[in-house]
Amino acid sequence: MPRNVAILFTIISLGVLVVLAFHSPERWTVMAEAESYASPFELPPFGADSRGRPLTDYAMQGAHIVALPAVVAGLLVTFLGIVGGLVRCMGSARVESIVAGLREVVGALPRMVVILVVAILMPLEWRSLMGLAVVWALLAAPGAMDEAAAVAGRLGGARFVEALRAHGFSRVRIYLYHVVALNLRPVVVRQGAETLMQVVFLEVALSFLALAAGEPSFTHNEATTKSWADLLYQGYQFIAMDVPSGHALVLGLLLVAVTAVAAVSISSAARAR
Amino acid sequence: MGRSRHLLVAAGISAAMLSTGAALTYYEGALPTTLNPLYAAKMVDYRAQELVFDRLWYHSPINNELESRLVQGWELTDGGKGIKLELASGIKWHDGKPFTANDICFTVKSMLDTGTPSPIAEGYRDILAGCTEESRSTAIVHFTRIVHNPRERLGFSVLPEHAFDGNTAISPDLEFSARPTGTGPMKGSRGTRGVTFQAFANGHHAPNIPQMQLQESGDPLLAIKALINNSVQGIIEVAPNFRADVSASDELALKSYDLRSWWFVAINSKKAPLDDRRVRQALNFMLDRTELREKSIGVKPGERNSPCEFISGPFVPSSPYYNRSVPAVERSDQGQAEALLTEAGMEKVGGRWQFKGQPVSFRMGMEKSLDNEAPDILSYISNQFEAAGIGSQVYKIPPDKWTTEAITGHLTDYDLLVGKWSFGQVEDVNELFYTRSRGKGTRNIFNYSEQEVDRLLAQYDVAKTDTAARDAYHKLHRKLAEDLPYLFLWKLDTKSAWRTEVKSNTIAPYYYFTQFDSWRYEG
Amino acid sequence: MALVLPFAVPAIITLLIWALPGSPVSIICPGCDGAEGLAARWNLDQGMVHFYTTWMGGALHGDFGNSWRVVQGVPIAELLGPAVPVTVTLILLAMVPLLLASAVAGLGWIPRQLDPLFQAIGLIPAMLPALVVYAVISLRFGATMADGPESLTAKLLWGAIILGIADGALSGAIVGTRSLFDNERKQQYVLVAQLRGEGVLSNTLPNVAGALVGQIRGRMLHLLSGAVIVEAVLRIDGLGDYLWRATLMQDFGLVLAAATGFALVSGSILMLQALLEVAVAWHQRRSPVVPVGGVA
Amino acid sequence: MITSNRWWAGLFLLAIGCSPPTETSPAPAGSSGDPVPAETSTVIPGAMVSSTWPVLMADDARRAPFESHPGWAALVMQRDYPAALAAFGGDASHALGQARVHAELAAAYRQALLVGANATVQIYGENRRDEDPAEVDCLLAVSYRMLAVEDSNAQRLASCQTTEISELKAHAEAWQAWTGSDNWPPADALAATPGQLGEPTVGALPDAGTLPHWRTVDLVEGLEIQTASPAGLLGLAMFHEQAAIAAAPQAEAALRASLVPFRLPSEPAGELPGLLEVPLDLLFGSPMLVPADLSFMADVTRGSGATAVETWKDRSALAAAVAPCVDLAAPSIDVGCVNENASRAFDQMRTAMEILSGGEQGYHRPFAELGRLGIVRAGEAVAESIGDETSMGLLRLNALDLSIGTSAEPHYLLSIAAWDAGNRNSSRASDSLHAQVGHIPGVEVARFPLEALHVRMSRESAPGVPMH
Repeated sequence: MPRNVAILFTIISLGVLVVLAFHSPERWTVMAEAESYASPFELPPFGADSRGRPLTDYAMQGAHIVALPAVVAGLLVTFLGIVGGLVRCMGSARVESIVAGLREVVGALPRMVVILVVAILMPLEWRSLMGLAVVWALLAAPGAMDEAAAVAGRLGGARFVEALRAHGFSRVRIYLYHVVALNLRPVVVRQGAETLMQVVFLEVALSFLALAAGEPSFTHNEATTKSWADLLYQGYQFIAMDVPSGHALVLGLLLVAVTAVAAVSISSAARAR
Repeated sequence: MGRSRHLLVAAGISAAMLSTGAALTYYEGALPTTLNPLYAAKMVDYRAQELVFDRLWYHSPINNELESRLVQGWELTDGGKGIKLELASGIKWHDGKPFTANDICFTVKSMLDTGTPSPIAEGYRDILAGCTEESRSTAIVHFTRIVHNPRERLGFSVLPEHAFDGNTAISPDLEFSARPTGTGPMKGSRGTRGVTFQAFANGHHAPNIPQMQLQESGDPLLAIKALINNSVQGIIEVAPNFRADVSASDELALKSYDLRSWWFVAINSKKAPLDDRRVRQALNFMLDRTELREKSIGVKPGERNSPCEFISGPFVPSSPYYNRSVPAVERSDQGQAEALLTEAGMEKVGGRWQFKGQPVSFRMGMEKSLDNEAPDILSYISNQFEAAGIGSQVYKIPPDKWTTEAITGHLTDYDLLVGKWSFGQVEDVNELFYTRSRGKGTRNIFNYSEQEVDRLLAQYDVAKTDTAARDAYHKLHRKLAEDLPYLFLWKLDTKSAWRTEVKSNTIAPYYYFTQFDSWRYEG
Repeated sequence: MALVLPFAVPAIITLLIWALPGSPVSIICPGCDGAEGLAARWNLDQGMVHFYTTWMGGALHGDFGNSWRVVQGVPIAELLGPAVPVTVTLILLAMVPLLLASAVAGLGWIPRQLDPLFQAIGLIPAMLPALVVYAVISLRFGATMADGPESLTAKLLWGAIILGIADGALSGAIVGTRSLFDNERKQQYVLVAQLRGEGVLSNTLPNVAGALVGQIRGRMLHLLSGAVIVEAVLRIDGLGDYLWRATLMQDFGLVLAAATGFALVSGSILMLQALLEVAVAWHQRRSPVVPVGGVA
Repeated sequence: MITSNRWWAGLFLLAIGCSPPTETSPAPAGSSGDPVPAETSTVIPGAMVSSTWPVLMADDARRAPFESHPGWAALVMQRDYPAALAAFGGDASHALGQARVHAELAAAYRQALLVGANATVQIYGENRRDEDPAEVDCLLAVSYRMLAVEDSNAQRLASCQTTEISELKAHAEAWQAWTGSDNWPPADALAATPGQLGEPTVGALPDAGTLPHWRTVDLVEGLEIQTASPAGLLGLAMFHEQAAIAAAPQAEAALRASLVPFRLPSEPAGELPGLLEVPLDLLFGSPMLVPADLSFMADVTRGSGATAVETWKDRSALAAAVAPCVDLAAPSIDVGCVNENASRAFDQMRTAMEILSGGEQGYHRPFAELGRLGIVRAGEAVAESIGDETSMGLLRLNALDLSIGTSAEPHYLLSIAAWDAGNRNSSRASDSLHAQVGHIPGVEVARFPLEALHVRMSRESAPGVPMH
C-alpha cells in the first residue's frame, strides 16, 4: 500500500481504537429488557445484547482493556529491537552471544505455554493484561533484536558507524538518525506493530476461553467490564444456537479487523522510502 | 450468513435428534467437586453421589416413608443405645465385591476418625459411638446416647472398606473422589468435562437408563436452547426468567424440586469500615431488594405465588425457625442509610461516601453459578451501591474456588460475598455463624465472631426440648438481623426442566435421584 | 538444549515459586486448608531443591501426582498420557499444509502477487476460525458428542487446518522459504552451476537445507504455541487444553506436568532439527557432485 | 378481539411465569409452525371435547363476560380469593362467581384442618415426648375425631380437662359432649371454639380469631408452647359452605358436589349427587371439564373407585380419559397411561380451541392445562379409592408439578399439604401452607402443630450441613 495511504489508515484505525478506549464507561449501561437483541437499526450504532445493553459499551470497554498494554508491549519490543540493532553496530561479540543464547532459550518454548505458566504463578492481585503483555513482549523481543541485528549487520555493523564517524557525524546522530531512524525503523516498527496486534488477539483469546469455560478472565474483571471476546462469544451463540446476536459477531470481527489494519498500516507507513 | 446459519441450526437440530439415542444428558450449574460423600460441599455433589451410593436409610420421595435398600431387618439393642442391622443379601459393590457388615462399620469408623477432615462426618460424631460386626451380614451401630427414631439418624452413604484398604482416615484428594465404588444404581466416573454414569444392575437396584451424563451448563440461555433442541434432556436448576419458556413448550416439563435455599450477601465484619455495625445496617437499607428481584429474577411487583420471597434472617419464611416478628427490608431507605453512615463517622463528598478521608469502595464477589439463577445480580447490587455513593469492584468466583476458599473463610480480601445456602429437613445454621474453632463454624465465610450469637447457637445445640431449640433460633434470627454478618436477601424456589421423553422421573426432595430406578428415557 | 529443556522448565518454575512473594503452598493452592499437611504432601516443606528432586524423581518414573482441581484425585499421568499423542498428531497434521506450501514456494511456483493475500489470511487469529468450527461441530454432533471421542477426528483435522493457515503460519512458510531460496539463487556458484547446465534445486537445496530445517523447527514451535488456543477452543483433550484448564482452575500439579510435557515435545523438535542438520552436513561433505562429462 | 385476547393471554402468562404477553406460544422445535397442530389421537370422544368448558370458552362471545370481570380474573388467573370476593361483591350478575369463591374457601379450610389434624396426630400421637403438656390431649382428641379415628378420644378429652386454661377446658367439655354423637356439624363444640364467626354472610371473609388460641408450657423447661384449635377451621369451612349456598341457592347441589372430594373423613357421606345441571360459572377455570365430572369425582371419592369410572366414562370427560388406564380386575391403575392420556386430551382440547379461534391464542394453553391437571387428579382419586397407594402418590406428585400458575388451586394444594403432613413430610407441607397464609385468613391455625412437627422431625433427623 502507498505510504501516504498507509499513514491515513494508521491515523484512522488507531484513532478509532483510542477514541473507543478513552470514552469507555466505567460500568455498562443499565439493562433495558425491551431492547433485548436490538439490531443496529433499532439501537444505533451497534445494537444491543440479550439484556438490552448497547454493544457500544462492549466495543469501548474492550478497547479500554487492550489499549495501554498493547501499546506498552509494542513499544517495549520496538525499544528492544533497537537495542539489538545498536548492539550489532557496537560490535560487542559477548553481548551478541548473550542475546543469541537468550533467543535460543526463549525460542525453545511455545509462547502461550509460558504465558499460562506465568498467569498461574502470578499472585491474584498482580493478574492483569499488562503483566501478560509485558511477558509476551519479552518473549517476542529476542526475535525482533535478532532481525534488527541482521539489518544492522547488512549495513556493515561497526564498520558502518566508523565510516560515518569519518564523515564527522557525532555518535549520537549516527546511532539515533542514521542507524535507528533511517535503517532500523521499518523492522522495529513492524515488530512493535505486530506485537501490539498479538497482545490484542491474546486478550481476546484468553477472555473468550475463560468465558466459554465459565471462569473469570485473567485480563479484566468480567463482572463489570466486557471484552471484545464477549462480542465474539455472542457471535458463537448466533452461529451455534440461533441466538439473534449476529450483529455482535459482525462488530467483534470489525474490531479485530481494525486492529489488524492498524498493525499492517503502521508497518507500511514506517517502511523505508 | 443468515441462510447458512439456518442450515447449520437445522443440521444441528437433526443431528441432536439423532444423538439422543445415545445417553441421557443433563445440565448442572457446575461440575461436582467430589463424588466422595464425606466431602460433599455443593448440592451438585450430593445429587451426583445419590446415583452412586446408597444411604443406609432414606425417605421415600412418594410417601416419605423411611426405607432402606441395604438393611432388611433391624432391632434396638443396648437399651436403645444401639441398633442391630440385618443386611439385605445379594448386594455387590460396583467392582463386584460383596457388600458386608464390615463396610457399614468401616463407614462409621471413618466418620469417627478425626483424621477424616469432613464436616459431614463431624456432624455424626455427636451421635455415633462406634460399630461392631457380628457377622458378614450383621452389624451393630452404637450411639452416644439413647435416641428417638434411631433409623432417622442413619442417613449416611455407605463406603467400601476395600477401596481404602481399611484405612479409616479418608483424605479428599484420593482417586476415590473421582472414580468411586458404590452400591447405588449407577457407577459414576468424573471426567474432565463431566461425569459419566453407567447403570449397574444389583440385587437392590434395576435402573432402566443404561447411561447418563452430567455436564456443566454455562450460559442459561444456551442451556434452555440445548434442552429445546434435545441436545440435552434435563436441567436441574432453571432460572425463574426461563420457566415461562419451559412451560410454553410441549416437549418440556417443569418439575418441582424441594430444596430450602436462601440467598445472602456476607459482610466481612473484620474489615473497617464494615466492622461497624451501623455501616452494615446502612448497607442493608441501601439495597432495594424489590428492584433487585424484579430485574434479576423477573418477579413482577405484587405477583401471587412468587418463587422468590424476602427474608430477614437465616431461614426460609415457611420454616418454624424463621422469626416472623422480624420484618424484611423490601425497599431501600436512603435516609436511614445516610443517617447511620454519618453516625458511623463517614461523610459524603461529591455524592461519594468517604471514611477517614478515603472514598469507600468494596470488593464484592459472587459464586459464578448463581448468575444462572439470577442473571446479572452482582451488577445490579453494585449499581445500587454506586447510586447510593459507595464504590465497588465486583468479581465472579468459580464454584470450586468458592468451595475451597470462600466457605473455608479464606477470601478475607473481599468485603462482600453474594452466595446461597441450601438445606433439607435439617436447617442447622450453626456452622455458618459459630466462631471458628475446633470443628465449629466450618462454613463461617468471613470468620464472623460474636459472643451473644455463639451463646444462642450453643443454646440450640444443647436444647433439651423442641421449644427451647426453636426459641434459640428465633432469638438468633433477631440478633443476626440486627448485627448483620449477612444481608439476608430472599429464598428462591428451585425448579428442574426435563424433556417429556424422560418418564417416571420422580424427584426426591434435596437428594434428587433417590428414586432413579423408576426413571425411563424413551428418546 | 533438547535434553536440558524438560529438566530446565520445571526447574525454572520451581525457582519462580520460591522467588514470588508468599509461601509456596499459598502460590500452588491459594486458600487451601491445612497448609502444613498440603506442604508435606507436595514436598514443599523442605526447600526448593527437595521439591524439585522429588518431583523430577517421580516424573522420571511417570508419577506426576494427582490432579488437585481439574479432576480431583485422578493421577496426572493418566490425564496427560493420552494427551501427548493427541497434541503431536495435531502438530504433525498442521505441518502438512505448511510443508507443501514451503515446497511449492521453494520451487517458485507461487506468484509473488499472491503474497498480500496470504499475508491477509495470516492476520486472522487462530481463535476466530476455531470458534466458528467449534460452533459447527457442536451443531453437527450435538452438545453431548461435541466433546466426546466421536468428534475427535473432525476436530483434529479442522484444528490442523486452522493452525496451518491462521496466525501467519502459511504466509510465513511461503515468504520465508521463498526468500531463502531467492537469496541462495543469487549466489555466484548457482549461476556457475546453471552455466554448467546443472539443476538449480540440486545446488541450492543442500546449502539452504540447514536454514530450512531451522525454519521448520520455528514453525513447529509456532504451531505448538497456537495449539494451546486451538485445543482449548475446540475442546481437544490435548496438552494445551489441559494446560489451559489447569491454569484456570489453579491446578498447579497439572500445569507443572503439562508445561514439562510441552518442553518434552519442544525438546524432541530440537532433537529432530539436530539430526536433520547432521544429515545435511553429511550430505554436503559428499558434494560437490562431479558434473556429467566433467573436466578430464 | 385481538386486543382482548392479548389482555387475556397477558394476564394468564403473567400468572404462569411473568413472560411478556404473546399472541401465540412458540411452536415446538422442528414443528412446521402450522398454527393448527396435526391430527391428535382421541382420548375424550369428539362430541364431549366440544362440550368441555375450555373449548366452549374459545367462543369469544361466551368468554367476553368472564374476561371483562375483575372477579373472574382474580379467581381464575390469580387464585386470589379475597380479591375475587371483593371484586364480585354486590354484583348479582356474578352471584355464581361469588358462590364459587365461597365453595373453594370451604374446601380450602377443610384441607387446612386436615393439615393441622394430621400434624397433631403425627407429633402428639405417634411421636409424643415427655416434654409435651397434657393440653395436647385435647388437640389430639379433636384431630382424631376430625379424621374419624375413634381412638380413646373420650379419655384424652377427659385428661385434657385437667388443664388450668379455662377456655381450653370449656372447649374440651364441648367436644366431650359431642363425642359419640352423629350430629353434624358439631354446633355447640364450634360455638365453644375461639373466634366469633357470626352468621354466614355472602362476601364476608372472617378469620380464626386471635392466634394463638392458647398458650401452655412444656413439662421439661417450662417454656411457652403456642397452640390453636383445628376446630376453628371447621367453623370457617362451614361458614363458607353456607355462604356459597346463600349466594347461589339454585346451584346448591352442584356446589355441594364440588365439595365432596374435599370433605373431612368425619363428615356424613350424604346422598350421591347423580347427574347434575352445572352452570358454566362453576366449571370455568377449574379442572372439571364437563358437568358430569363433578358427579364422577364425587362418586370416586365416596370409594366406588373403578366402578365409578365404568359408570361415568360415557358422560364424564375425566372418567373417559382415565378409563383406559384402569384394570378393573386387579383393580389397579397405570400411572404412565394416565399421564399420557392427560397429554393427549390436552392436545385434543388445544386443537379444538385453535379451530374455533382460527389459530392459537395465548389463553388456549392455560385453559387446556387445567384439563390435563383434572385428568391426572381424577387418576389420583381413582388410585386412592382402589387402594393403590404408590400410583396415588405418583399421580399426586405429577398433579403437584402441574399445579403452577393459573392451575395452582389453593384448596387442592392444601389437600396435598394435608397428605404430606400425614406422611410427616413437614417441609413440603409447611411450604404449601405458607403459600396460602395471607391469602386465606385463618389458615395459620394449621401452622401450630405443623411447625411443632417440623421441629421435632428435623431435630431427630440425620445431621445435615448447609450446602451451596
